[in-house]
Amino acid sequence: MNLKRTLALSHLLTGLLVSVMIIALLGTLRLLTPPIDTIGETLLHINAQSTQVANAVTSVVTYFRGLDTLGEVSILFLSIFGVALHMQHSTRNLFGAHDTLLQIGAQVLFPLIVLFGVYIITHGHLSPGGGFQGGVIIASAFVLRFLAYGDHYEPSARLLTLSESLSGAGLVLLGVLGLLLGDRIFAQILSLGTMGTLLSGGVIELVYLFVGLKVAAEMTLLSQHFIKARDV
Amino acid sequence: MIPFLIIATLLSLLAAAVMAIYSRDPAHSVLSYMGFGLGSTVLYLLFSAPDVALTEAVIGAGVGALVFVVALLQTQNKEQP
Amino acid sequence: MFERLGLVLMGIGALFLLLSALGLWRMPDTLSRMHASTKASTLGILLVVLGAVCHTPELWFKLGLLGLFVLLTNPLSASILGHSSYRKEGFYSPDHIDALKEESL
Amino acid sequence: MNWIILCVCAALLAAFVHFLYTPKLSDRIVAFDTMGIISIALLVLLSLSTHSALYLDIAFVFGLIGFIGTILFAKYLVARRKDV
Repeated sequence: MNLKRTLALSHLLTGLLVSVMIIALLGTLRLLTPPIDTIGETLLHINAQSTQVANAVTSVVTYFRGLDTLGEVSILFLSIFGVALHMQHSTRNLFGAHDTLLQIGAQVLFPLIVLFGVYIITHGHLSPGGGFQGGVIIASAFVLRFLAYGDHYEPSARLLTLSESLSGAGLVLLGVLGLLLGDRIFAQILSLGTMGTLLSGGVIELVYLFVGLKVAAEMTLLSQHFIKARDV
Repeated sequence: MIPFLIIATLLSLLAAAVMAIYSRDPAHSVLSYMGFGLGSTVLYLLFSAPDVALTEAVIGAGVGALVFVVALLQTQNKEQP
Repeated sequence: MFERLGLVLMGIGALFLLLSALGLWRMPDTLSRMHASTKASTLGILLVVLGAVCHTPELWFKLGLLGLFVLLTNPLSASILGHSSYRKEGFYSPDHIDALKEESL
Repeated sequence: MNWIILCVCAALLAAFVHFLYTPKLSDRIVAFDTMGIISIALLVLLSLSTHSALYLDIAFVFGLIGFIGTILFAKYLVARRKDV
């Protein structure tokens, strides 16, 4: 038995042991934890009292931890900035010339995917999803267009940069307004609706709208830079 | 039904991960990794975490695959002139 | 009544999906495998969606949209994959007839 | 209902075993595509059997975005210079 097969066998055994341990942990976790005094229960309790949002993850991400979301978005902006600096001399599309069949498909599918992304963003507080996921869906619609049209399609860089910077400024402005008018950053300064309807989030929906716009523009810029590689 | 599905998904995730490590061609590794992402999406859903599952599905299918494929093209076309 | 019809349709769809996955094992090369898997799985998933609409009619809008999307995207990706697979390695033909070679791709 | 879910799981398992054992890249891409489509059916059936519409959104994502990965790998199959 050679070394590589022995290594593979040992890794397989380790993985099996770890999965058995995970299953055993899942079995015992419910028995070990005290019933009420966990942070999840506390957050669910507070969420049911203070906000009218059906999806509790949304209210944790944008309302209780709004500053963390701001930090994540700025980290994303920094990474896009680095990619743009590194790949700024790129001209040629990596995946060859245009493709007629894919062009027809992209003409039909592009509005549908963008519409689905907008649905995910605006219904972030009712169903799974939110700003980041919807933004990436919109960006993958643009990836489809890049693949279909080759070198003959470029989204307007000014529009992308403008929407990205405007949504970032809007996000910061929303946080500062919460600090000024309310008691803390991203405080609830709008009126709430009834639980389960579309306009029930207040500030949470605005935050997700800005995050979605920003992520969509950034991911589109990132995929454009990646797909037009430097000539190797 | 659900615990059986969870155990089956965990075992197939294990197989996909071993395949992603031990295949010769990096393209096969990337494809196995994408299969791993698909399986872990189903796993997150079975653990009733739909937000995480949605993020994993969206990233793994669209932009993440683009980044991996571009990296493969750049490295492999550069190795053999 | 309607519920039972939905169950029967979903069962037939699941059998078609199983058939498409078994077609991957049986066929000799890539294009034949796509011939087995793509068509059968598209039909199977349309049958599953139709059976689901019959089973719970209040979800008809979402399920109908899902069927429409699968019907739009799945043949597109299969066609692109078939083109590139043909251009890379040709296909298995016992009597050496290649009608695609004369056409310009 | 359980029998239908079991049948779809068997289909997913068959596609997955073919995905693991085939040596060629193009065959593996075909198996990956098939796995994506079968998992859409699995998600629809799970959402019916657990009476929750949460699974349908993920099924939408697989149906609308999942084919972009397949197209990317198909383009990669043509564009790479290495012949394996």
